[in-house]
Amino acid sequence: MAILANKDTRVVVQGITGREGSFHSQLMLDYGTKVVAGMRPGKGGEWVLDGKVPVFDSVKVAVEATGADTSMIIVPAVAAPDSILEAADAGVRLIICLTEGVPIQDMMRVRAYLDFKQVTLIGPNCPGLLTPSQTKIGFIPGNISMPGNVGVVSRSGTLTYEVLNALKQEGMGCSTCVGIGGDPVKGISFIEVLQMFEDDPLTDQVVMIGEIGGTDEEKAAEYINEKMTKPVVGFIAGKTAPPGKRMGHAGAIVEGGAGTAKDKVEALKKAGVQVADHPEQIPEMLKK
Amino acid sequence: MAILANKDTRVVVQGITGREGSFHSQLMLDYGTKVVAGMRPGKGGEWVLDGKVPVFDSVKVAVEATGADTSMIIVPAVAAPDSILEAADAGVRLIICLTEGVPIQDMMRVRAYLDFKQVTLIGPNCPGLLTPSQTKIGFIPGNISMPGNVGVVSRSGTLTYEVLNALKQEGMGCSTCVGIGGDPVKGISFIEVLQMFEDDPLTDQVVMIGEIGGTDEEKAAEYINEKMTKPVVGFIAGKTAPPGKRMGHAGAIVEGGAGTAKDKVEALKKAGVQVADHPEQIPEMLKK
Amino acid sequence: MKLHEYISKDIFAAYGVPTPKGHVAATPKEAGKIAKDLGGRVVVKAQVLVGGRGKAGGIKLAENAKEARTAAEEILAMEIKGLPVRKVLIDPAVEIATEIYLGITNDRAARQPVIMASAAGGVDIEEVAAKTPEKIIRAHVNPLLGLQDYQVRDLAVSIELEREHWDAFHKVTQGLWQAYQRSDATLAEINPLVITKDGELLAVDGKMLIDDNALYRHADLEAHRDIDVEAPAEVEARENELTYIKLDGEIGCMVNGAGLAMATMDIIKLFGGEPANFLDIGGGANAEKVAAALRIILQDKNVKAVLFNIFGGITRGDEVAKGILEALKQIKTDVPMVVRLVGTNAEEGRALLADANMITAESLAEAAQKAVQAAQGSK
Amino acid sequence: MKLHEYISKDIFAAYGVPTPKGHVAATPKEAGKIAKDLGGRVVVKAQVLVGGRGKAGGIKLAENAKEARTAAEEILAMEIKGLPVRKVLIDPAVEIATEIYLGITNDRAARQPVIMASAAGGVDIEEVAAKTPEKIIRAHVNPLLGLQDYQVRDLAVSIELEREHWDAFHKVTQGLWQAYQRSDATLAEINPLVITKDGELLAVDGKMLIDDNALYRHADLEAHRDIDVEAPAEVEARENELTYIKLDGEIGCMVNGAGLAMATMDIIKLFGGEPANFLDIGGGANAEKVAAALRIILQDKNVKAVLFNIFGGITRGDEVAKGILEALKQIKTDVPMVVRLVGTNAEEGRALLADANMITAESLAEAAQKAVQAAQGSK
Repeated sequence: MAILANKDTRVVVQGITGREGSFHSQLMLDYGTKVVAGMRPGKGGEWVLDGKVPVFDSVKVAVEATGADTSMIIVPAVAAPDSILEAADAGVRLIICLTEGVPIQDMMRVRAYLDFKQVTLIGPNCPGLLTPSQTKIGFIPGNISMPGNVGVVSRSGTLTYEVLNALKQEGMGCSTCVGIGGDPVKGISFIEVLQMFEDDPLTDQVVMIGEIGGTDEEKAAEYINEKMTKPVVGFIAGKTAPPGKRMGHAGAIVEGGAGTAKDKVEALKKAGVQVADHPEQIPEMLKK
Repeated sequence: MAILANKDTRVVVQGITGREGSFHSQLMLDYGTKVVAGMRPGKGGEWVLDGKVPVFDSVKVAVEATGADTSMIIVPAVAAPDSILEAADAGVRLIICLTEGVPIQDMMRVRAYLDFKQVTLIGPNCPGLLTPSQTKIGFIPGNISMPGNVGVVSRSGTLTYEVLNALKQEGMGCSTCVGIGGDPVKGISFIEVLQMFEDDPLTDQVVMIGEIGGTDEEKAAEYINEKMTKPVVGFIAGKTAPPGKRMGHAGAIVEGGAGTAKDKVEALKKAGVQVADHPEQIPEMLKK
Repeated sequence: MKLHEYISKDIFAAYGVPTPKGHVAATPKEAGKIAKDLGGRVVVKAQVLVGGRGKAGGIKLAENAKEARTAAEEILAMEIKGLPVRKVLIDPAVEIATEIYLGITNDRAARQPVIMASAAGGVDIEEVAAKTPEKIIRAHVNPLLGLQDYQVRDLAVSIELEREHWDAFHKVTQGLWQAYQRSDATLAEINPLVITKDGELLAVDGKMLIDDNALYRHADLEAHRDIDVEAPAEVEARENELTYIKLDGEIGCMVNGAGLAMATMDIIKLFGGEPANFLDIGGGANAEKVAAALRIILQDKNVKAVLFNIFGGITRGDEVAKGILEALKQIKTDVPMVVRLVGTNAEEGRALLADANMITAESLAEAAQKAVQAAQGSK
Repeated sequence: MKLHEYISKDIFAAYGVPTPKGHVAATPKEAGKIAKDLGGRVVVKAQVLVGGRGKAGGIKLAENAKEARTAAEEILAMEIKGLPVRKVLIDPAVEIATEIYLGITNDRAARQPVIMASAAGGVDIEEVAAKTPEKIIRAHVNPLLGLQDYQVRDLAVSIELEREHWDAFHKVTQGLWQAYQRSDATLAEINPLVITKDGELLAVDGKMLIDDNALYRHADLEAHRDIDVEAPAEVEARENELTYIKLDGEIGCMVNGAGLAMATMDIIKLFGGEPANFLDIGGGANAEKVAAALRIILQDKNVKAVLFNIFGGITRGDEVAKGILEALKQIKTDVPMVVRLVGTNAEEGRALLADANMITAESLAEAAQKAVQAAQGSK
C-alpha cells in the first residue's frame, strides 16, 4: 500500500479529449495507471487512447460504469471549479486538479463546499501524484523515480521532478510523491501529507519542498516539531526573489514581510529539519 | 434533566428591546427562565426588564460575558436570517427562532450553513419550548402545563397550547414541549425530537401534533414504526381544509395531492399511533 | 403570489431565456394591432391565474390580425373557473419539433431547491409525475453554491437532449435558475420549453410563484399582484395582515394560529356544523386587527354564528377582547357570538367582555358545540 | 493587477460607497477645469501604482482652480519611484474628523476572505499591523454566505464607532464587500475611510488588486491595465503568456515552473553568479512561446550567458528545443547558452539541439556552474 493512491486506484480523467489531457492520459496508461474512464461532456460514448478508454458525458456516469474512485482534472481554468464540484458530487474519494490559473475566489467557494464532503482534493495547479511502479496521476514523469522509502511532498511542480531525479541518481526511491500545488487556496496541505507519511509503514524519511509566500511551511515546521518521528529534509525555493514581486504564481507573493525564504528555512531548522541549499544536496542529506 | 433545555439553560434574547421581545422575556423571567442577556445592536450597555438583564451589541459578546448557551430570536423577519447566523457563529448550542415570515430561500441558505455547525435550531415561526417548572423559552404560556411524563412535539403554535391545557385539565403533565414551527424549511424536525423523547428517561408517552402540507408526519410515522418503543398519540389539523388553498402559512400548502390530513392520519395509524379527532380527546387516549 | 404567464416570461427573458416576442393586450383592438405588428400566425392566450385555460377555450390560434382580434374578443369575454379574463397575450405561433418540461421549486424535505426536467413536456406535468415519475429527472441545488454547470449537463444527458441543443439548454436553465433565485420564487417553470423546427429553444409558456414572505424585497413584483384571484374579503384581510379564506359554511371563525384555526374548523365539522371561513389573526394581533377581522367575517351573509377561539401566547387575550368590543361598536349585528379565551392575559380579556352579550365557553369542544347550536338557533 | 485610486473609487461608488465627487485629468488645463467646476479647495493626487506618493510630493492641496492647475502641472511632470505620473485626480477637499481603515483581502491560511477594520486609519496600515496588531479587527467571511450584517455590526462595535455612524458604515462595508467579490479582487481597501466634520462617511482613498486569473471575466477592468508599472519586456512577456521579471544580474534564465525557476536563480547565486531575470515559461509551453522568451531574455544587454533549465512534465523537451532553434534563427547572438533538458521528451529535445552550438549539462549544479563560468568568460 501507499498513501493516497496505488496500483488499484481507478482513475477517471476529466478533460481526457484535450491535447494535454490525452497526451498525459496516454503516459499514465503506459506507466500502468488504471485510467478506467474519461469524461468530456458531449463526447460520451466515444473511446479514446487507441480505443482503450471509454468517454462519458458526466463523472457520475463514469463512476457508475467503471468504478472509478479518483478523478484527475485537466480542463481549462474556467471549467475547473465546476469540474471539481462535479467530481465531489459524483462520489470519488480523491480529486487531483492539475489545472492552473483558477481564480482564487472560485477556489475559496469550492473549498468551503468540499468541507462538507468526504473527499480529498490535491491542487489545483499541481503536478499530481506518483507512487513509483504502481500509479502516476498527473504530470510527474514516471521514469525519474523508482520505488523506495522516501516520501516526497512539494508545493512546486518541476522542482519536484528535479528532486525525484536527484534521488534516483543516487539510487534512492520514493514511496509516494505528492505535488500539492502552488496556489494560495488549495486542497490538501503539507501538514496532511506529512501526517500520512508519518503513518505510512512504507515511508522512512520525508522530503518537503517549499517556496516563498504564505505560511504553510512555517505551520508544517510546527507540526514536524510536535508530531513527527521520521526524519525530514527540506528545501525552500526563492532565496534570491526580490520581495513584493510575483514569481510566477500567486503562491509566491511575499505577503507583508512574512513568508520569506529566510523565515521558512529558520522555522524548518528550528523544527530539526535539515535544509538543503540546492535540490541535488538532498540525497546525501537523507543518507546521513 | 429534560430534553433540549432545563432550569440551568442560560438564554440570550436577540431582539429583547422590541415590544414583543420585552413582553415575552419578562414572562420568561417570571417563569424562572434564566434570561441572562439581551442583544440589540446599538443598545449595548443598557439594562432592561427592571434593570435585571444586560443588553449587548452582539451575541458573541453576550455569550462571552454571561455564559449564555441558548439564543431566543424574536426580531423582524428581515433580520432573522442574520440573527440565526450570528447566534450560530457566537457558539450557542441551541437557537430558538420565533420570528414568522422568513423567506424560504433565506432559510434554505441558513440551513445549508448550519449543517457545518454544532448547533440545534428550532423554528423559525415556532412557539418555542417549555420544560414545565424549569424553563420556558418562547411564547408557550407557562401556566397551561405542569411537570409530567408526556413529551409533546408540534408543528403548530396555539394548537399546542390547546393540547397542553387539555392535558393539565386532566391532571397530566409534560416533560418537555417543543414547538418545531410550521415553515416549510426549518430547523429541528419531528423525527429528531421523537428520538430525544425516546431516549429521555423522564418521558413515558409522546404527543405529536401535525398539520396538512409536506410529508414530515409521514416520515415521522415511519420512524415511530421502526424505532419507537414509547406510545405516541397523534393529532392532525386541517381535515376540512380545501385542497390547494393556503391555510395561513406555507407549511399548510397541500403539495401535489400529497400531505393531506387523510394521508397523514392513515400513515400514523399504520405506525400504531392513536390519532385523536379533536385535541381534547388526547388526554383520555394517553390514559389508555 | 402567482404571476401571470406574460410577467413570468418577461422575467425569464430578463435572465436570458429566449421567449416568443409577443405582447399583452387588454382590448380586442390592441390584440389586433399586436398581431398585425407581429405578422403571420399568432396564438391568443387568456392571462388567468388558474390551470386548464386551454381546455376552457382560453387559447386560440389566429391566422391573421383580424382573426386575432376576434379571438381576443371572445377570450376577453370569458370567465375561466370563475375568474374574469382581463388580459390576453398575443405570441407568434411557433412550429414545434419537441416539447420539454423544465421547472425549479423548493423541496422542503431536502431543504434545497430542486430542478426538474422531462422530455415529456407540454402536458400536465403532475400527471407525468404521478404515472411515470421516472420520466422526470430531478437534481437538488445547493442553495449556497447555486446551480452548477455540470448539473445542467447531467440534465441534458438524462433527458437525451441532442448535443447541438446543449448550449441553448444551458442558457435557458441557468437563466431560469437566476430568475428563480433572484425573484425569491417558490416555483419557476417553463412548460413547454419548445425546440422549434428551426432548432431554437423557446420558453412558450411560463409560470412563477413568488414567496409572499419575500415580497418586501420585490416591490416590482408586488405591483403585479392580480387581486382578481382573491375574493374581495380576502384582499381586505391581506391588507390588514390577516389570513382569511372564505368557505361555504355558516359558522364564522376567528382564531389565532393557523393550526388551531384548522383544528377549530375540523371540530365544528365534527359536531355537525360547517365552517364559513378560515381566519388566522396571527401572532400578537392587536385590537385594530381583531376589529377588521370581525368586520370581514360578518360581511359573509351566510354566517349564522361566530366562534372566537383565542389561545393566548404571543397574542394577548385583553387585546383581542378590546378588538371585539371595538368592532361591535361599529357594526350592528344580531349574529350570536361564542367566545373562548385562554392563555396570556385571558382573564383580563374575559373581564373586558363580561358586559358584552356573548356566549362563553371553557373548552374547545364546548365552544364548537355552542357555536353549532347558536347557528342552528339563529336560522 | 493593481487598479488606480480613481478606478478603485469609481468601482466602490458603483456599489454604494460614498466617495468624493472628483474627476481625473491628464493635463493641467483639464485639472484646472475640474477644480473650477468643483469649486472651493481641492486635493490634486498623482495616480501612480506605488505607495508613498504623499511623501514624494504627489499629493497637493489647492485653494482654487488656478492653484490646482499649477499643482497638476508639477505633479504631472513627476516620476514617483521610477513611474511617470500620467494622470491626476482632483477631489474636493474634506474636513476630516476621524480616519478609519477598512480592507478586505484573501486569507490564504484560512482559505477565506478576511475583512479588517481599524480606528487607526489614514496611516500605513502595515505599520499598525506590525506594531499594534490589536488595533486591527479581523473577521473572516464565509465565501458561500458572504459578509453578514452582524459581522459589520461587530466591526463597528470593535472599532468603537459612534452609533450614529452605524448605518453609513454598514452601507460602506457591504458596498466594499460587493466590490471585492464581484470584481474578483484580492484586495479592496479604503484608507482612510473618513468621517467628515459634517458627520458623513467618505472613502477618501481607495485601492484594489484584481486576481489576474479572473480577468477573463472582467474585460472592463483589464482595459484599465496600466502598463507603465511594468517594464516593456514584462509587458511583452505577459502578452506571450510568460512570467518574466527583470533583475540586475548577468545570467539570463529560462525555466519551466515557478519553483524550479526560483531554485535555478538561487543556485546561480550559490555558485557566485547573479540571475538577470526570473522567467517561467509555464506548463506545456510550445516552440513559439520559447522563442518569445529567448528574445525577451536577450533584449537585456546585461545578459552574459543564458541558462535553459527545462524539466519536462507537461512541458516537452522537444518543443522547447524547437523553440530555441526557432528563436536562434531570428536572433543573431554571441551570448553563450547552457542547456539542461530532463524529463518528458528530453532525449528528443537533446537530439534536436545536438547541432546547435550549445553547452550541455546533466545536473542542475553542473548547469549553474557552467553558466556562471560562461558569463565570466564572455565578459
